[in-house]
Amino acid sequence: MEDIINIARELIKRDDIEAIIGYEKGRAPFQTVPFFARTPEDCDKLIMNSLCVNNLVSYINQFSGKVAIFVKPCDAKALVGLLQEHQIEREKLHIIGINCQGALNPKKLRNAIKGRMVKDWSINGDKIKVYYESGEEEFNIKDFLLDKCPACDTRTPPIYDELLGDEIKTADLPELLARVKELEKLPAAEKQQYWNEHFERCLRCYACVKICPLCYCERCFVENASPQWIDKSNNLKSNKAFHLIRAYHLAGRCIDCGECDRACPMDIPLRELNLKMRKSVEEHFNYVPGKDIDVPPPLSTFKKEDPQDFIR
Amino acid sequence: MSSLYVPHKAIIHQVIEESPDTKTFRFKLADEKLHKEFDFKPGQFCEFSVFGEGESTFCISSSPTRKEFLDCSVKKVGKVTETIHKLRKGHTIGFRGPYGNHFPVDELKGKNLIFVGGGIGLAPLRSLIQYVIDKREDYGKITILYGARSVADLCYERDLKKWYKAPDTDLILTVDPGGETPEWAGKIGFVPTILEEINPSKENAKVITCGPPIMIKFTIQALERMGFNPEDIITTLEMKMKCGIGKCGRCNIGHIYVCKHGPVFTYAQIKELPQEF
Amino acid sequence: MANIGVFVCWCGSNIAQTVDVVAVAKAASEFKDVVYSVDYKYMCSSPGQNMMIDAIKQHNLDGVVIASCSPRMHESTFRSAAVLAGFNPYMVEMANLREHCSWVHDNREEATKKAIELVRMIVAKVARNAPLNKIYVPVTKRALVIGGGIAGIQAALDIANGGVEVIMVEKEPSIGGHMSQLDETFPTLDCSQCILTPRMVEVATHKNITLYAYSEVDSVEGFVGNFKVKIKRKAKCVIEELCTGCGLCTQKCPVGKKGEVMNEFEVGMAPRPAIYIPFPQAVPNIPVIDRENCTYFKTGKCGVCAKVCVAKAIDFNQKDEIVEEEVGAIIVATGYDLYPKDSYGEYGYGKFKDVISGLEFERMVSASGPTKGKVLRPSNGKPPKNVVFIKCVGSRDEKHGISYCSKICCMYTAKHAMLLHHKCPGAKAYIFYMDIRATGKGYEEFVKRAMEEEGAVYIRGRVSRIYKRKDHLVVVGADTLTGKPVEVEADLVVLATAIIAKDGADKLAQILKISYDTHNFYNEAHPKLRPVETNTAGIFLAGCCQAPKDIPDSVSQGSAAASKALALFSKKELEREPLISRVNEEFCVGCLACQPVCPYNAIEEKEIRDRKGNLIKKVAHINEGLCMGCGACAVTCRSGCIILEGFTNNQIFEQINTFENLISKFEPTPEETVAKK
Amino acid sequence: MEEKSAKTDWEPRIVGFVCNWCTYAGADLAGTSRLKYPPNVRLIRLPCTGAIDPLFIVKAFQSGADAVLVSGCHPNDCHYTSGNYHARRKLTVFKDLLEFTGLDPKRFWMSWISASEGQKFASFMEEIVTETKKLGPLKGYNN
Amino acid sequence: MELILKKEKLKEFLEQLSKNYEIIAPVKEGELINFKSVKDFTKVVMTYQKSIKSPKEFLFPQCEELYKYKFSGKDVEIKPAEVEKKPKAIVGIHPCDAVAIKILDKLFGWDYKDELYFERRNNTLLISITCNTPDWSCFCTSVEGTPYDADGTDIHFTDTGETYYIEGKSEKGKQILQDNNNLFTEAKKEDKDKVEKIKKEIMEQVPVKFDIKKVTENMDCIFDSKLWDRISVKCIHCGACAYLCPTCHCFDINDEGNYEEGKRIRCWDACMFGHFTKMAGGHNPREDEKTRYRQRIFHKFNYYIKNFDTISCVGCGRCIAECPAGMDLVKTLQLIEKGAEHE
Ligand SMILES: Cc1cc2nc3c(=O)[nH]c(=O)nc-3n(C[C@H](O)[C@H](O)[C@H](O)COP(=O)(O)OP(=O)(O)OC[C@H]3O[C@@H](n4cnc5c(N)ncnc54)[C@H](O)[C@@H]3O)c2cc1C
Ligand SMILES: Cc1cc2nc3c(=O)[nH]c(=O)nc-3n(C[C@H](O)[C@H](O)[C@H](O)COP(=O)(O)OP(=O)(O)OC[C@H]3O[C@@H](n4cnc5c(N)ncnc54)[C@H](O)[C@@H]3O)c2cc1C
Ligand code: SF4
Ligand code: SF4
Ligand code: SF4
Ligand code: SF4
Ligand code: SF4
Ligand code: SF4
Repeated sequence: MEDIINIARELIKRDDIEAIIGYEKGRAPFQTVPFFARTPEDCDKLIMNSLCVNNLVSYINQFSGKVAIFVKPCDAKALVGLLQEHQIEREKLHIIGINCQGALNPKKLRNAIKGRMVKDWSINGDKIKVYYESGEEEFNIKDFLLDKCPACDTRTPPIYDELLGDEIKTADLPELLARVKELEKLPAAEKQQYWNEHFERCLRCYACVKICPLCYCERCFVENASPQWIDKSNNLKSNKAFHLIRAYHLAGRCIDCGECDRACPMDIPLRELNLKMRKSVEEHFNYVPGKDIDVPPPLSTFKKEDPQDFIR
Repeated sequence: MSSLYVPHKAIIHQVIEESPDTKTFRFKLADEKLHKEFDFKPGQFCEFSVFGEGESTFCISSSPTRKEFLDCSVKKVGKVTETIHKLRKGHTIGFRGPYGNHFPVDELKGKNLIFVGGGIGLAPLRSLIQYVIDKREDYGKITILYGARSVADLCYERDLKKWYKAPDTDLILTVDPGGETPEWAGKIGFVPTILEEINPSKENAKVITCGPPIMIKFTIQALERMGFNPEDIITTLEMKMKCGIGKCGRCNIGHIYVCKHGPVFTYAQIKELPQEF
Repeated sequence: MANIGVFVCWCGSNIAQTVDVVAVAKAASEFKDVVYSVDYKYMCSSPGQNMMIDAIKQHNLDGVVIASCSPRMHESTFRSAAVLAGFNPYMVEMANLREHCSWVHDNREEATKKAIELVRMIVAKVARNAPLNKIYVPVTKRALVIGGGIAGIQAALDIANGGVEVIMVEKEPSIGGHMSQLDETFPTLDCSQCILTPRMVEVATHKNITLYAYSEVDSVEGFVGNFKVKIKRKAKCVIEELCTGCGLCTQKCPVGKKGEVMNEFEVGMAPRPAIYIPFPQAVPNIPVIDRENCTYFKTGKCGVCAKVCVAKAIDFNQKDEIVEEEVGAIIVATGYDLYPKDSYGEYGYGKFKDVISGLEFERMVSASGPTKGKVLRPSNGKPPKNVVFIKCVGSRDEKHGISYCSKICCMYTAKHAMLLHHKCPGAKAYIFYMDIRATGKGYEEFVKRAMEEEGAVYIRGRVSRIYKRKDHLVVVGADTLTGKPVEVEADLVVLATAIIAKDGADKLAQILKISYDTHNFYNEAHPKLRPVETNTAGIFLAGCCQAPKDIPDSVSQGSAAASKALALFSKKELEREPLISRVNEEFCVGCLACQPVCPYNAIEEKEIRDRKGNLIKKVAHINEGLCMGCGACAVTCRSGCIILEGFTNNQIFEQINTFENLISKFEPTPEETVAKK
Repeated sequence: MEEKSAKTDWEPRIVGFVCNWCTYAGADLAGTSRLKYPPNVRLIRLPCTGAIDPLFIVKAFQSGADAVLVSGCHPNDCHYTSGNYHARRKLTVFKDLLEFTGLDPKRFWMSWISASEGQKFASFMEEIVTETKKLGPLKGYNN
Repeated sequence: MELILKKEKLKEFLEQLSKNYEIIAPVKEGELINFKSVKDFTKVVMTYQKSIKSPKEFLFPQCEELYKYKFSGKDVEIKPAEVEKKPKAIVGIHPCDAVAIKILDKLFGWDYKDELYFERRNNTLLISITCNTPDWSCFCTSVEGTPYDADGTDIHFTDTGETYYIEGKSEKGKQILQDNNNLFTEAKKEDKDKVEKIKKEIMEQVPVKFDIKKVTENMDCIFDSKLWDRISVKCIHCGACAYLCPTCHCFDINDEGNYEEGKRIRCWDACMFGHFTKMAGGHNPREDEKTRYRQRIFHKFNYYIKNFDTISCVGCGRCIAECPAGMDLVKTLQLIEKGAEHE
């Protein structure tokens, strides 16, 4: 903690750095929120821990000057994507990479404490300790990890200027695509029902789109009004069209930061769609997003020998 | 049921090409009785629908004193207006209104009126000018200053000719520098400049101005320099609108809803508003 | 909201027989926006066309649907007719009632129903059409020809004779290319130099041709009709205007006498000085100083040439120079290279002096060549008795060489066998071959002659090894016809090495932004229909840079490319269909996802700046001159910032949506059907 | 019994997005060759398969298509050299997504049909219609 | 009129009610609590923390048809939409959400009476319940509300453990209780005391976070404060806050359909979306997150007061709990409370 504050304080003193994008403590128990430090005093508020969930990358272009940014591996993968797609300039970034052992789901934690008033909490190894007004309780971090974390194979950011935290060793990762494979096995009708139920619930609030670091379009296709690409009506028909195209637009680009999933107030399992797209792109074109800045995204290129088994 | 939002059918009677991007649509409510009963005041607006495409807001540019038809002048700028421009005689449209406040026609009685219009901004003024000319004895001297980017962009040619001949009425036309043709006999220069040039008297006068935001801005500055009171400067405001009846929540400037409290405001009122329009 | 006219064609009985055209016209009259609907026997006939024209005027139409045959058949007919009527041709669309309906269905009721739907979908599309105007791109009437081999020469002369200025850029000190190295040519055995030299001279003297020899293309910008080319003129150190071409300097130059510098033209079989003219008939006939080998440049001392030159044409201080030219079309004719010497270890090429390449053999038999036309063994300068020719060296050999066939080796090997027979009477030619591919006019006969009249021995089989036995080379192979191993004791072995792409072909392609295949040969736009065009509009191909070929093919391609260029120049402005893509710059985020999908490199990055010149953002920009309207970019742009004119989403969505309507209109939904029962 | 008669009454609706140069021309050839196929298909002509947006496919299903076909030039034969390769990539992924969300794979077809393959076009239409009939009307897309 | 209903009798009560009403009640969907039209009353969850959406959508649906149109030639046929006729009973609504409906009434009744809304409104019975599980984001007490005072509802429940303590509020509500009096027992003094105690306890769980008077006073001079720049940066301008908010009411009107027929619909819109106020030609008076966030706050805590004499926030905390960017309305209001100078 001291570390990051010191680093930040040093950085902000530099003339060329306009702000430092990081996290501060939120009002709710276990809540951290994005924070933009612009003065040395601001820096004291900065925190960095396993409850820092937001992907901060989307905020970079809010600033005209150079910014320093704390990035977990997820965020860094998003950076790779954005650099690949010409959305940010590398020179305008100072990247402080953070080795990550998995982030925690604040909502799950909040549910676990059943409304008790939390005074403070601390993380020690694989345990999180919560101090109540009276008494304390310990939880296993493992039980509160965000869905994306257990199977994550990138524990060090693929891109950074300086790196913080100990190297993290991971072994025996559970399979990332297990859930996708499970869903794939369902009969078509059940798949349809599963998704229709979810799609029907969608509010079309676009929190999923707006939070996604790779959904940077100035005008999302859903906002395309002449002609209207997707009806504004919130019904299964247009919600489904929205979800199919959203997922497709992220095929080969979604870096599985899970932000859409987290942002969705209606608990729609967007990540399952994204992972299906990831699987598809990897299987067919042997491409995994968020790794290489210099290759074009897979749906902007082709190989003559691409598979075409289903084509007649 | 949902009569608030359900438009009346109206039939296009005539389409007049005013300028390369503006057309006036002359229409009549399909229901004769309704059309006869229909009443409005200069400055009020309506919601004009093309079914399948949507609704758009336009002021009624004809005067309530001439009831046979209603006019809306439409500039082609976006989705709905583009389709409106494809309409021909005989097409059916939807019409809701009238909405909003209006020019203070009673307050203006006995005053000298100075109209300053630019481009399509003459549309709302046209309603009032026609009204005032039709009730000529109620009002004082009329000065109309109208400008457009180029000669081709001047709207309402037929009206301009009539106003030119109207009693105790001055009509000054101007085009932006470079917009003139060899035959152009009017003035050349931006509206605010010409306004200062003709320097109308502020005695017992009210100015009613309407046009593109940038013109309004400089016109008002000019008027202030010329010593007009903010209360005596009347203009209209434009914000995006959907419902036209103060519900859909986008046309507010501060707590003022352009669709309900406006679109007509005095400069004095506008000065009180947050500068967010 | 439009006024649409629908014209239903009977096509004699072709449509009317299966489709109730009257019913179609009647149904169409009830569609939204349709103000006029009629059926007629032959819409494409001139009364039919006039009917359309009259209706356009009479009914004030702004959209026309011709429901007849395939648009691939008559779209242009009706669009041209519309133009005559002063009507925007892009407001005319066709519904295909013949090929896609009446001819493929039997049931009159069903076909009629389908026909009505087809018309309805097109009516909906037309309602969303927008009038479009042809795009005109100005054309600079000058051509650039890169490469002065026979293909380039042919193209340049054709264009120049067509009255258009040509800039020719040749990398070497002289034009002529490989053909100038050949002796006699198959299948007629006429002398290569004799037919080539006059053409070379013509290039040099043609008033419409500017020749930049010893030069290379440095950069190319712009697009069809409007290329800006930078050409690097390498310093010759000889002032062209002063040089008389006397050649004294080349004789006096002390370099090369000991064979330390070999003549490229002679394929390394003869030395050359540092100041040289590659061959006597060179065009331009002006020497160049090879600065790498010149003593003056190496040591700062010498300058013999300068001393002997009476014309005072030597200038050691000359610098490489960049000239800029504007051209409207570019013809690439950069030719080929041969498979490198050292690649065939087992044949001893480079190891045994008496193993030579076909091109070396050409030089040997050439009267002007290093041996003055005598076939001599390089090892001892004596005429050979047995000569083995090995074909497909490198070619058709995916393992060691290249997969393709070099196309000309069969022929020139046969030629070589004959030439050997002529020039070295008594010598015997053995030819190891895999197949004989002699597909040109008179080619088969030519090969036959080599076998039957000129005594060449053809052995079908691959050579596995060559080794030296005393003074001779032993060629070991297998005769695949007899299945027996063969051994030939040879005095000379000539390898028909594969033709490969010119060294640096890929770099040039990148400069030109044209595509090339895995072998670095340039890609034609269409393998059958557009063999001399590239995918980049205004850039054409000729000769071996596209694929191995012989002289007649190279020449015809040169002429073909010239005719393409001349066609381009035939109008003041290039007229292009407006059915191309446009970028909505307001919303483009400059992700450039669209850029790599464009097969024509039509998309570039554009900076948008405010009035003060500050960069606001970068967006994609589509070059009107290059876009062919394939629509790939439009689909790639996630935010829908690219609009493909003529096939806009607005139009396609409406076509699709109409489909929905059709269901409610013409057929109860499945549920309703069930409910009724 | 009821069910069955209802089903025979129902005719599948099929939308085909085809490129102008190959499949549209192939369909033309089927016509000029007077080959017969069921009348259930409506073709929408586009310049190239590369110009087919996945949203078209979704919209087609939502507008009541029971099956959708995308067809264009064979690999290497694209009029614009590479449109079909791009389409192949995009639609490979999109097809996976459609299936993942519960669309029967037999409702989305893609093929390469050249201008000379009138016969292939006709028999392919025949096949699609037969297969779609087996599946019955598409539900869950349209509401 | 105070009654007691045994919890196991709730189902019976709802069944009775469902004879005349469509029952809208909170049910569990995955992890979420959501108001749904229910037929299986065992699914109803009366005691819950916070429903993800407020039940406003049953009066003002997210998307509703205004009318249908159909072309024939140049003429159009218009068919105005009709509202479902069957009365609805919204059961288990928390007091904050109930108050929100009163707030919406004002807007929809402003000069032009929105028939679609009021048709439903007048046909809807509100049965509220004391919210006894407020969470960290709740702040109804700071905006003059309470977790138990359900002004404007017809019947009010309080969960006392084994039973519901029921108050008849409106005449309509009292009548319904009367009609079903076989299900209830009369509340006794100790029941009343127990309820009072519960209410007091809950009040303590929702401490007042700011002085709303001070906030609204300060609003008038804070419009141009730099504060907005600072706090709005985080906002990603999605529609989550507006769509979940029980008092947000902005909507969009659109035509949907195909070439020949279709319908005009209105559907929720959010002032946080960029295109909300973007005008033809590209001008947007509220083009960045700052102006849009400010609009949202001003609309609720200033403009609404000026037009309708009430703030339009009920402190339900949804916008805080669900904001993916961690925007915190309470923090914003606390800053405003401190005044502009504090920045
Ligand atoms: C009170 C008032 C009077 C007006 N009078 C006239 C007039 O007489 N003549 C004229 O040409 N224009 C007038 N306008 C502007 C006109 O409403 C817009 O140009 C028009 O709505 C743009 O519609 P669109 O669909 O073509 O644009 P799009 O950009 O496609 O907009 C889509 C929708 O957004 C809304 N919208 C967008 N811009 C505006 C805007 N500037 N004002 C209101 N709503 C908007 C409309 O509902 C419109 O249908 C007036 C605006 C107002 C507020
Ligand atoms: C041994 C042998 C014998 C042959 N015999 C016959 C025969 O008998 N009959 C027959 O029909 N064909 C014969 N051929 C084939 C013949 O050589 C070719 O068909 C012909 O030369 C092709 O001409 P071209 O203009 O395409 O290429 P080239 O002759 O290779 O000419 C290309 C020219 O472009 C120049 N160049 C290359 N790159 C650049 C650059 N970047 N910038 C500027 N200039 C550049 C080169 O210097 C050269 O001058 C024979 C080939 C070989 C190898
Ligand atoms: S965040 Fe959830 S509810 Fe909102 S639009 Fe996305 S999927 Fe729908
Ligand atoms: S789609 Fe979701 S998981 Fe993928 S990058 Fe966007 S926010 Fe992250
Ligand atoms: S339409 Fe095709 S050719 Fe034109 S810019 Fe787009 S991808 Fe290139
Ligand atoms: S894909 Fe679209 S947004 Fe991206 S650069 Fe191209 S046109 Fe612009
Ligand atoms: S405040 Fe939060 S929920 Fe509301 S728009 Fe901003 S990010 Fe979305
Ligand atoms: S503004 Fe937030 S706290 Fe207030 S009522 Fe709306 S959602 Fe609830």
